[in-house]
Formats: sequence, C-alpha cells, structure tokens
Amino acid sequence: MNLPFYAQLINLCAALLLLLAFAMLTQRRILSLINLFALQGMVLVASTLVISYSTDQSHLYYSALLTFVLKVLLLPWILHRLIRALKVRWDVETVINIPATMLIGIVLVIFAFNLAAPISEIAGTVTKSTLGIATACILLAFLMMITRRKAVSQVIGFLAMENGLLFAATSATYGMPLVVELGIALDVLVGTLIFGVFFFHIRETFESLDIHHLEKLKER
Amino acid sequence: MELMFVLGVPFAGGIMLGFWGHRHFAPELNSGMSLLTFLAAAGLTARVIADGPVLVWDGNFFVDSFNVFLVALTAFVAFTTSLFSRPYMRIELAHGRLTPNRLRLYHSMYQMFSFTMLLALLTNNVGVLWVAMEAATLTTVLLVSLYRTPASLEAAWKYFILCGVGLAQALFGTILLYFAAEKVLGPGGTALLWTQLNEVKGGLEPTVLGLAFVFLLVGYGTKVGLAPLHNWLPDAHAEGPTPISAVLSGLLLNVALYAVVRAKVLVDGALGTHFAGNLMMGFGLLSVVVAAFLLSRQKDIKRLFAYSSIEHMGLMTFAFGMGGALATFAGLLHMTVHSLTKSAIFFTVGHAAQKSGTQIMADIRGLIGSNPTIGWGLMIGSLAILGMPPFGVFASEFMILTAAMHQQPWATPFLLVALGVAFAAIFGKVQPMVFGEPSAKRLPHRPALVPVFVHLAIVLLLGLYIPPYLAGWYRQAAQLIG
Amino acid sequence: MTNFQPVEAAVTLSVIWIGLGAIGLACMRAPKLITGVVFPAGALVSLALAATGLWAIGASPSSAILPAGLPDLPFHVRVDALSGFFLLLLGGVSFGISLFACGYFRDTRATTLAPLSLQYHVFLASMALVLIADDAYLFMVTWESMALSSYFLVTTEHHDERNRRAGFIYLLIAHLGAISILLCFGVLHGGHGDYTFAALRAADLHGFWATVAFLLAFFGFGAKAGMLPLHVWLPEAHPAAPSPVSALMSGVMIKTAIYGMVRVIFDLIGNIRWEWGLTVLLFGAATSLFGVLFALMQHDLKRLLAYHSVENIGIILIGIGLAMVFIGSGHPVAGALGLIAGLYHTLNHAVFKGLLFLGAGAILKSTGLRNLNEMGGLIRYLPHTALYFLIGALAISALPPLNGFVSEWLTFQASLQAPQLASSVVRSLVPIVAAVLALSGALTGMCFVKVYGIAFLGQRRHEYSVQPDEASGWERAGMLWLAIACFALGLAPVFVIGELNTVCLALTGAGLSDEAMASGWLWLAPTSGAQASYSPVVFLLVIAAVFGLTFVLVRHFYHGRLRRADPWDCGFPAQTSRMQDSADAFGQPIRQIFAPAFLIKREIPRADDLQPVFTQSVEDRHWYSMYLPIARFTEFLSGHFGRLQQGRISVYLLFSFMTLIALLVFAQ
Amino acid sequence: MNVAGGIVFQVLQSVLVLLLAPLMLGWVNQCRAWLQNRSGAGIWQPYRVLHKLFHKDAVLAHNASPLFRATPYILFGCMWLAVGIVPVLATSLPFAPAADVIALVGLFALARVFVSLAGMDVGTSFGTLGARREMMIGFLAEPAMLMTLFTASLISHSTSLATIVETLGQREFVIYPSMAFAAIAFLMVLLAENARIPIDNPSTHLELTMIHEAMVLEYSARHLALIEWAASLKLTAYITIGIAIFVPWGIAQAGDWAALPVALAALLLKLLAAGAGLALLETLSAKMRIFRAPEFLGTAFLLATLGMLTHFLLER
Repeated sequence: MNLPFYAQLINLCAALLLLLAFAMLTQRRILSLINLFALQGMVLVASTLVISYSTDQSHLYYSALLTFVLKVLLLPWILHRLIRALKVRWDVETVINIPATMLIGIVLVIFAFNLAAPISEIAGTVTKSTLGIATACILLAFLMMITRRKAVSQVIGFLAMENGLLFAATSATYGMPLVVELGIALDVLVGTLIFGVFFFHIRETFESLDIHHLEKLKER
Repeated sequence: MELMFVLGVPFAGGIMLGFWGHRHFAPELNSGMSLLTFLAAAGLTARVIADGPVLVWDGNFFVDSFNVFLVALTAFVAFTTSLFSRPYMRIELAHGRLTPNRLRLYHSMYQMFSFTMLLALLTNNVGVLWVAMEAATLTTVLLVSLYRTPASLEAAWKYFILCGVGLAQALFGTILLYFAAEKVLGPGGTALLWTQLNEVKGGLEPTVLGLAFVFLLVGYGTKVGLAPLHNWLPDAHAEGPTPISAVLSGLLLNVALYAVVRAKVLVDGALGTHFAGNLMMGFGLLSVVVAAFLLSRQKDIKRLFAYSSIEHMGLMTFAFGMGGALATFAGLLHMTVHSLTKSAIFFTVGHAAQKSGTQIMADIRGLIGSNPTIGWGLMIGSLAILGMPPFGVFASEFMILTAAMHQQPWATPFLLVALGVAFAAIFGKVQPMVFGEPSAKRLPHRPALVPVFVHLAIVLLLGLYIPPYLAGWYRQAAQLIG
Repeated sequence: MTNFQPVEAAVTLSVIWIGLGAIGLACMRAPKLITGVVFPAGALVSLALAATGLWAIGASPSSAILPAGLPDLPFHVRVDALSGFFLLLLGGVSFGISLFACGYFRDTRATTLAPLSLQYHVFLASMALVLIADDAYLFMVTWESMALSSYFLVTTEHHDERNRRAGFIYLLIAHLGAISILLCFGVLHGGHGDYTFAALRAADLHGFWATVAFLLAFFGFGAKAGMLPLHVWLPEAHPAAPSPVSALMSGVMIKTAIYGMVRVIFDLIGNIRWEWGLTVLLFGAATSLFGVLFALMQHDLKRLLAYHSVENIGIILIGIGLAMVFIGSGHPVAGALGLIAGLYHTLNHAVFKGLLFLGAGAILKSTGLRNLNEMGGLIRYLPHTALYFLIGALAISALPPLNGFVSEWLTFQASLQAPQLASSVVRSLVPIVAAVLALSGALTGMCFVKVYGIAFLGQRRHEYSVQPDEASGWERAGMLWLAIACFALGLAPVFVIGELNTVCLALTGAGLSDEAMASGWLWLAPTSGAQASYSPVVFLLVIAAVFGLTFVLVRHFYHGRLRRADPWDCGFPAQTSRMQDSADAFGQPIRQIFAPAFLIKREIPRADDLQPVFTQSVEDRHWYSMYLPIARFTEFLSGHFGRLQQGRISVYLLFSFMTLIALLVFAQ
Repeated sequence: MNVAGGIVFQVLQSVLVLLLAPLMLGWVNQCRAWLQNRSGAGIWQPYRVLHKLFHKDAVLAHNASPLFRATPYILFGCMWLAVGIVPVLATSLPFAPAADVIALVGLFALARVFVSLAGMDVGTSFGTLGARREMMIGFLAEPAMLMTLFTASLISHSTSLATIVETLGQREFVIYPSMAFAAIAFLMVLLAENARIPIDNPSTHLELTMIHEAMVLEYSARHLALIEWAASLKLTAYITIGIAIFVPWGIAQAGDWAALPVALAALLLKLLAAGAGLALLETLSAKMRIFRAPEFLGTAFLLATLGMLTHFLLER
C-alpha cells in the first residue's frame, strides 16, 4: 500500500480512536474512564492537526484548538472536579457483563464498516476509510451509554459520541463550517455544565448517582 | 430588519430577565418581550406575504412561506403562554413551589427558549438548525427540572439523555448531508445552506442521503416524539411547569417536525423515490396507534394530554409523509390548530390542577361547578382536540382521513381504531372532571383564561372559515414541501 | 322576491334558530323571557321551516354557496325534494315539541335554562343544516354539531352519574359512526379534493369500493339511527334528556340518520345492488323485533319509548331494504313503493313518537314518576294528556285508521311484490320478513296496552306525593298539534303519498304506477285498485256511525239506565291495587316465550327466608357479548403498550438504538 | 256495475249477517250439546240472552273511565264493519275497497286492543290477567293469520278479498296444494282468535282458565250484550273470510239479482257445515294450558309459511 505518510498517520489515529472506544466500553473505573476520554480527545486533536496540515485547511486549526481546550483540558477537568466533589470513585457495574458487551461491540464495528463502505467509495478525501471507524466509535459510545448504570459514565459516553461525530466531520469532510463548529462546541460546553449541576441535584435528592433511582416515572 | 428584531428581542429579553427575573414586574416584562417578538414576527410575516421569500445576511437566514407561518405561530403562542404564565407562576410562588431565584431562571430561560426556536425556524443553515435545536433542548431541560422534585429531576434527566443522544444522531445525519453536498457545492459555508441544497438536491448522492435521512429522522424524530422514541415526552410534559408543557407541546414539537420535513424534501428530491415519505408514514402511524392505546391508562392529567400530543404529531408526520397537495395542506393546518388547541388545553389544565391541588384526574371533579370558565374551557378544548366539529382540528383530520382513504387505504383502519380509542380514553376522563360534584379550593390570583378562549376562538374560526391569505400560505408551503 | 328559493329560506331559518339560542343564553337573568318569547319564536320558525319543506318538495332543486368553509370548499347547500320532505318532518314535529317546551321548562332553574335553550336551538339548526348540506364537509360539521349539542342536552342533569355515562356512550358511538361516514366520503371522492355531493355523485363507483362505501355508510348511519347492534346508546341517552329533548332525539334526530342513509346510498353511491338491500332488510327485521321485545321488558316509561324507537327504526329499515332489493334487481316501481313506505313510516314515527315522549314528559312533570309500577289511574287526573297519549299509543300500535297503520300497510304491500324477484331465496325471505314485521306490530300493540293500561287506567298503585294536575296550555297545545297530525296522516294518506311520490321520482327516477294515483283521494291503492286498497276515512265514518247508531237505538228500544257499584271481580271481597298486574308482570308471557332473547337475572328467595324478596332484571346481551369484550380487549392491548413505558432509561436508549440499527439495515 | 245495486247488496249483506251472527253461535252450541248428548238450549238461545241483557240496568264500577263505557260500541262497530267488508253474499261491494285482508287484520287488532284496555280499566286482578293473555294470543295469532292471507294473495296477486274470491272462485278450478296448508293454519288461528277450545273455553267461568271472559267480567247489561253480539259477529266474520278464501264458490257479483238466491243458499249451507265442524272440533279436543298456546300458534305460523313456500316452489 502506497498511501502518503500523513494518510497513514491519520489511519493510525483512527485505529487508536477505535481502540480507545473499546477500552472505554470495557473500562470499569470511572477515573480511568475520564482519562481515557481525555486521551481520546488528544488523539482527535492530533488527527485534526495532521489533516489540517496535510490539506492546509486553515479553519481546521481553530477547530483543533477548540477541541483541545474543550475535550482535553476543560471537560476532563470539570469531570475530575465533579467526581471529587461527589466522591464517586467506585467501580461502574454494567447492565450486561463485559465479554458480552465486547462481542456486541465487535458486531457493531463490522456493521459500521460495511455501512460506511459505499460512502467511503465516493469520498474524495484522502481519509475516506476512516468514516467507518467514526461510525463505529459513535455506535460503541451509544452501546456504552446503554450498558452503564451510573449517570457520570452515561455522560462520558455521550461526550465520547460527540468525539466520534467530530472525528467523522473532520475526516470525512475536513470539518464543518466554523460557525457550526463553534455552535457545537458551545452546546457541548453548556451541556456539560448542566450535567454538572444535575449531578449535584441528583446526588442530594437520591444520595447517589445510580440511575436506577430514576425509574419512578412509568406506566402502571 | 424585522428579522433582527424577531431574534434580537427574545435574546435581549433572556439576558435582561437573567438579571431581573425575580422582580415583581418580571412576568409583565416577560409578556412584554414576547409581545414585541410577536409584533416583529407579524411584521416579518407581512413582508414575506407582500414580497415573497427573503434571503438575508448572505443567505444565512431564509424566510419562505413555510417557516414564516411557523414563526408567526410560535411568536403568538409564546406570547399568549407568557400571558398565562403571569398568574400561574405567581400562584406557584404563593403555593411555595418555587423560590424567586428559580423564577428568575424560569423567565430568562423562557425567553431563551423562544429565541432558540425562532433561530431554528429562521436559519437557512442546516448546521445552525442543529445547534439551535440542541440549545432549545438545553434550555427546556432547565425549565423541566425547575421544581427540583425527584420526579422533575428524573424527567429532565431522561429528556436530556434521550434528546441529547437523539440529536447526536441528527448531527451525524447533518455531517453526512454536508459530506454529500460538498461533492456538488464544494467545501465551505454554502454547502449547508438549505436553499442551495434544495437547488441541487437532484444531484446529491442518493446512498449517502438515504443514510443521512435515517440519522436525521431518528435524531429529530426523538424530539418530535415519534414512537418508539417518544419515552421522554410524557415525563417532561407532566413534571415541568404547565406553561412549559404548553410550549413544548405547542411549539417545540412543531419545530422538530419542521426540521424533519425540510430533510424529507431534500432526501426525496435526491432519491427520486418515496423512501423518506414511507418512513415518516410508518412512524406516524405507529405513534398514533401507540399513543392512542396508552391514553386509556393515564391517571395524571398532563401525561394524558402529553400522549395526545404524541398522537397528533404522529398524525401530522403521517400526513407529511403521505405528501400530495391535500395531505400536506392538511398537515400544516393540523400543525396550527393542534398547537393552538393543545396550548389552550394546557392553560386550563394548569389552573384546574392548581385549583384542586393535584394533577391526579381522579381527584379533579366538577370543574363546571367550581369554576365554569375553566370547566367549559377544558370541555371545549378536549372536544376540539378530539376532532369534534366545528373546530379546526376536525377540518384537518377530515382532509387527512379522506386523503388517506384515497392514497393509502390500508392505513385508514388503524386510524379509525386509534381515533376511536383516543376519543373514548380522553373524553371518558375529561367528562367526570368537568361535570359532577365540585371539589376545589380558592386561588390566590385570578386565573388567566383570556388566552384559552382566544385560542379556541381562532381554532373555531379555522374550522368554519380559513382566511384566504392563510390558505395562500398553506398552499405555497405545500408546494414547497411537495 | 322573485328568485327567492327554498334554500335561502332554510338557511335563513336555521340562522334565526342559532340567533334565538344566543338570545336565550343572553337572557340568563330573565328565564321568563326564554320560555315566554324565545321558545315560542323557535316554534314559529319550525312552522316556517315546515312550510319551506312543503314548498321545496314541489319546487325544483335550488342550491347556494355560503361564504365560509374550507378554502377550496365553501359550504354548499342544496334543497331538493328529499331534503324538503325531511325539512317538513323536522319543522312540523319540532313545532309541537317547542310549544310543549314553552310550558315544560317554565320552572327550570335559569342557570340550567339559558345554556339549555342555546343547545336546544343549535340542535334544531344543525339538524336543519344536515338536511340541506350539499358537500361532505358541511355535512360532517353539522352532523357532529348535532351530536355535540344533543350530548350537552342529554347531560343537562349531569349530577346524576347515570346521565353522564349515558352521554358518554352516546357521544362515543356517535363519533365512531361519524368517522366511518367520513371514511365513506373518503371512498366516494375521487381524490381530487372536491367534496361537493355533485362530485361524489359523479364518482360513480362499482364493485368492491362501492360495497365498501355502502358498508361504511350503513355502519355510520346505523350507529346514529340506533340499529342493532349499535343501539345500546339509545335507551340510555333518550331517557336521560329532558322530555322535549327526548322527543326531538327520538322523533327527529334519528331520522336524520335515515336521511343520510337514503341520501348516500340512493343518491351518492347510486347503482344499488340487491345484496345490500338484503343486508338492510335483515338488519331491519332483527332490529324491529329486538326493539319491541326489550320495550316489553321495561318499566321505565321513557326507556320503553326509547326501545320502541329502535323497533321503528327497524321497520323503516325494512321499507328501505325492500326498496333497495327491488331497485337492485331491476324493479324500480316496486322499489318506489318500498321507499315510499319507509319514508312514510319515518314521518309517522316522528309524529307519534314525539307525541308519546311529550305525554311521558307531562306525566313526569305532574307526578315526578317515570316508573310505570308506581303509576295507575292517571286518566282521572290528566284527562287531556290521557286522550292524546291514547291517540299516540293507537298510532304506534299500527291500528287503523291512524297513521302508523298506513305505513306498515304500505310496507306489507311492498313485500307482497316479492313474486317479481328472480332469486327464489329472496322471494320467500321477503314475506317472512313481512311476518316478522307483523309480529313486532302485534307486540307493539301488546306493549302499549301495557303502558296505557298500567299508567292511565286501573287504580293508582301508590299515593301520589302531590295531587297530579293536568298539563298547562302550552304543553297541551304541543300534544294536540301532534295528535292532529296523527289523524291527518292517517286519514289522508293519498295526499302524503302524492308528495312522497314526487320525492321518490326526483330521487330514483321511478315512481308509483299511474292507476295507483287514479283511484281518487278516498281510496289508497298503491299499485292498483284491484290489487289492494284501503280507505281510512270509510273506516272512521262507519265505526263512528255504528257507534252513534247503536247508542241511540239501544236507548230507543230499551233504556240508558246506569248505576255505579264496587268492581265485581268474580266476587272476590278484598280488592287492593297491588292485585293489578305490574309492568313486569304484564311482560311475563313474553319473558317466558322469548326467554332466549333476554339475559334474565333472578334472585329467588330461599324457603326459610323471613322477608322473602324476589328480584328480577332483564339485561341486554349485547353488553356482555359485544361491548364489554371489546373494552376488555382494548384494556389488554393498552396494557401491552404500557410495557413500552417502563421507566428504565437504558431500555429507552436501547429502543432508539434498535430503531437506528433497524432503519440502517432497511436503508441499505 | 250499477252503484244502486251495489249499495242495496251492501245493506242487505250487513243486516243479514248482523242478524244471523247470534244464530250461528246458537247453532254451534246446539251442535255441541247434541254431540255431548245434552238437549241444548236451542239455537235461538243467544237472542234471548241478548234481549235479557239489554233489559237490565247497567252496573259500572266506581272508577270506570269513559273508555270503559265507549269500548262496547267501538267493538261492535269494528265487527260490523268487518262483516260489511267481507264478501259474504257478493263480491265488489261498495265497501269492499275500504279494506283488504291486511286492513281487516288491523281492524280486529283495533278491537282487541280496546277490549284489553277496557279489561284493565277497572283495575281488578282478573281484568289485567285476561288482557295480558288476550294480547299474548293476539300477537301470536296475527303473524300466522297474515302468512295465511299472504299465501292466498300471492296466488291471486292481490290482497283484496273481492279479487281473491274472483280469482279462485269465478275462474276455472285449479288445485292449489299451498291452500291446504293455509286452510289448516287459518282454522287454528280462527280457533285462537275466537276464544274457542283448545285455546280458550267460551262457556267457562273458572277464573284461572279464563281469557276472553276475564276481560269482560266487569261488564253487564247492554254493554255485555253488545260485546257478546260483537263476539258472535267476529266468529261469523272469520268463518266467512275462511269461506271466501277457501271455498268461494257461489258468491255472487254485486247487483246480480239472479245469482242472489244461489249465493244465499250456498252461504247458509257453508255456515251450517262450518258450525257443525267447529262444534265437532271443540267436542273432540280438550282445552290446553295457556303456555301451550305458543306452540299451537307457532305450528299455525309454520304451516302458513310452508304453504307460501310450496306456492313458490310448485305453483309458478
């Protein structure tokens, strides 16, 4: 295979992202979950930088910067503060056990790949093949949200999903227009803040962040 | 120009109320801001009627007959709801369910909410549309959790997670759309402008758009409340303050549906098949049936009408999916009358619940005795929402059903059963609340029932006589949507 | 006023009615004004409407377009002979009823009376508009407003839980019927957004879709008419309403369903098939028999009358079914006879059922009683009411020379045209249906002997709380009007049939044969003098003459001496009023003979019971065999749908995940 | 036809039947007496009874209403009208078109309703009992009666008795098997309608078995006389209807003086035969329980229907 070097770099990042996604899916401890999330952000930034350098899309630098500030510094920091304040360091117990989750994850990845295959064919970018990985990341994050029992880990899943989306945007289309990027970033930020507020309220109302307390509203 | 006002006023209002939202004059300020917004929207509408669709600010904002009437509707209902919320929130304060700080949050977020909705309607940029929807979600999450009761927290959390995830899908859909568009329009801002997309939709890549629509439908569909993505909706409606339930049902769902319809136009244009339409019909029908059967199990009055909203959104989705001049016309009309009627119902429901100090229907009795206006309002509103002539809801249901009988006969039995069951459920629960021996307490403030009867009067009018210019709008919009 | 058409008149009058209702609502402070001015004015409007109807039967169809309605579909109104006939019915009957109402509502609370007068007049107006609507949308709107206003009238006494339940069932079934009518219009219209009846007429369906349209219409209008098995609302709702309203509902409202059926099936769908006719015929027969059997089981006077409405709807349906069978198999003349019989009975039933409900209202007002088992001997307290009620009872029992008999006689004549039919099954089925009709007629006679004998004759069964006093002038005027109508329609059938013939000609293009009209006003001969003829006038005159003659001769040859004594009763010494039959006792033979038809619940005291009590109730099987199962099934389904909403956020997420995956798979 | 002759015939027939009716009753009772080896009271007995009753003072219950007093006259009027319409002597009488068979049934129903109402008027236990039973018999008999008449009218495509008679009697002779069924059914209905054994026993006053007698218990003197007379008229009317439908031979045209003697003779013969037959039937059969009546009349209805079906199957 005679791909240009930066393309290989990007593929490497993509592979790393997928690996991290799996890691998060299987990770039991919240603290390391957050670190993994930060790492994922890091990889994302890296890939964005590579792309922007290779295809000198100037606005991608901004988006890379944005991602770095938000996903690598700010959000992990907030989350750390939160769990320290809320003293939730305990392990995460999942709804279905890890191996099963892994298997489902594998199936999802395969599904995502041949879902993205026809699209990658027509993609004009150098990074066509990564779209499948992005999709896989999104689906895995979704799976993670389903399987986790703790509010915090659900939120992290949500943010991981955002990462996947961002990666998809950058890799498939060299990033969305800047307005949109900014808007998305803003929403994510505000969203996380609101999450934070919520954690405290849930915490003080239910003495725990376990979402099985949040199953009162239902039919019959 | 008006457009700047339409967007600027609620934004400024949000900020101002962020400072003074707890003062005694805050409710009036709130209504005043909404009134200004409404006036600006009216002006905008007038101009669009006068000289056709307008593109402003290098095409980032676009007003055509489809969204302008939604803008007018949104501004109007937001205004009347603010009128209703004046006494309502005061009573809540008096009953001690709120603190002044919460009230401030409420007022500020109320304005922000209407800002985000108007933004979502007015923007021409599909990406900004997404951003606005997300922002609307965030603001409403704060509003739903306003009371900070366990139930409201749970509701807000579910709302947040489900809609957040849903919107993430929508974002992916948007990305795919952009991905397809940039093949044709080249990279940069224009590739997300709906007008541009609409012009070149024939040339967009079908496979990509097919997938994009799936993601967009799941995403915005969650917000519309299509079964089986609807689960957040009843909780959020039941646990939030009633004015918010009113605007949620009356406006936010419309806006989400608006997004879906815009997407449908592009996708069906690109695929040249009826793919999107069929999906929408399927979801619509499913929602109608599911909601109808769930209606009969409700004990909480606001949940009841939340499910009825699901049913009606399903009906609209079905209509838009069916397509064709008649059905689309009916869908638009149904959008209008549903938001008017449903918000009116929530107004009465709010006061009824305050009067009898509970939302449990079994404990609300004999409203007609204790407060005739509330009683009649609830009775007439329910009859209207159940599609009883001469109210406008009947007009649209009439057109939808007959069109369905012609275009999709297989669907009519489901609709027949669903409408019947829904009628039995809702009316069987409303009747004893309205009639019978009263059980109620006095309210510290006079309830605001003017909005109720204004809405119902408009709905009644629309059932008997649709003004020509309104019909003109609908027709243009229908042509737009196809 | 050269080009002033019936349609303008009809629209104007309906608008006036609505206006009167609004005025009534405004007169919240002055109830006297409502009963003294609004209702009489409404009665006058009714009279004018009746005149309009009569005028319209003769005149050529006139139509107009109102400046309202949907954008592409302004309200179209049209008055042709059929509408004219029903307008006549509506106006004529509601005139009497409104007169009665003036007296009946005199001492009603103002807070009740004001909204009531609004609903009452809106009800009248919407019925009128249903009759003249010429497009599907206006028809549906007025149709449902009719249901709605009558629902509010039914729940006037909403503090009584039973009335609320009655109203609920009523509105529910009415709404279901309305939806299916709507779907029927959906089938009929060609998709080109044009809902005018003209367009529907032009659609000209055949085969499967025509049958679908017929079935939908039959179901929808049958639900409103109270046809088996959709009748359950009727005996609940009609008694619940105030008596004049019951009279309106039983007398007029369910006739609008007949109008709709005729309009849609004969006029809009067109090309009728005899299988449809057979369906209508059999349903009609079942309905009439069932209705009268259950009427015999009742002891609540108004319920009993309501069940008789079910029966008479059955009879009307038999007439219409015959018409459809004949027309469908290509015998338009015989078909015309059947249709005329059906319409005639529609008119007759409106008149005498209105009269009877008014009578029941008079009893209710003066004694506060609805339960027959507590009445008795009322003829001594309410002589006028007794007389009018007797006329109504004889009329509904289809006894010559009153009007009920004429229409049943015509129905028999129509059924005797059966030999013309090709299919031998139908040919022998039709006379059997006629025999069922005869049976239910005779049973009706029995039922009204029971009603009259127990309510008005005999000794009073308990002390009346207040001395019952005769109905007021207004009320008597109302009843008198309808009683006169009973006689007029009974004695001068030839004229009525002349009018109906024009209606029939305008509708189906075929009318009665010429020699039918030839035999003069005295002799009613629907087909030909040789085949069958009937002259009520001769009946009346001869019986009256013989009556007088015998009376005089007996006194001339013998004497007229008379003395009063205690009843003899085979010399039994102790006579108490409890020895008379109660209403239930009178129905006992029927209960025994037709036991399978009823769901009888008995509680027989044990031998060692100190205070033995025997209770028995007869219930409608349809509740248990049809409605409750449906309700339970709905509950069951909604229980399963409830599973969707079981609170766990992970599950919700799973739903949307699955939806996403499924759609993606589908999209590929 | 000449109107004058028609009117004369009408009057003649009406008066004749009016006078003959009690005689018919007497004849039947006399035959029964002979069959039971009693020497009866003679065939003129009914006239004596009527005369006696007319002489007596009428006694009325205190609470009897005007309806109670009017009923005997109405009843009498109905029955007389009936016999005036049936072609006893001659067809195409001026009154004949006033009612076809269905209208006749209606006429009898009218009479029945009034008698029952009168029975309930005073409010005694037996009165209501009688009314109830009478109405029960009535509603059972009426459909059967109509089916019988339908069979006849299906043959002659007419429900007017005159036309039926002309079709069946004054054309060439045809055998209609359906008429056989119809005849039996009609006979059963006749027994039921005229309160004869096996449904009711006209000569009983055993309270619990009474039907017709129970209703008129409260009547006395001239009222009772009229009722009895009306009863005999009713019996005659039914018999003559039967004659007109099933053995119509010899009935004259109105105004046809030549045929009159034949018609008279034929009529007398038929009546005598019918009375004797009736008496024989009543002697041979026993009164059945009241709730056997439905079976009895149900059978009648079944036979009539069978007759109609056979007509549709065999005679077209």
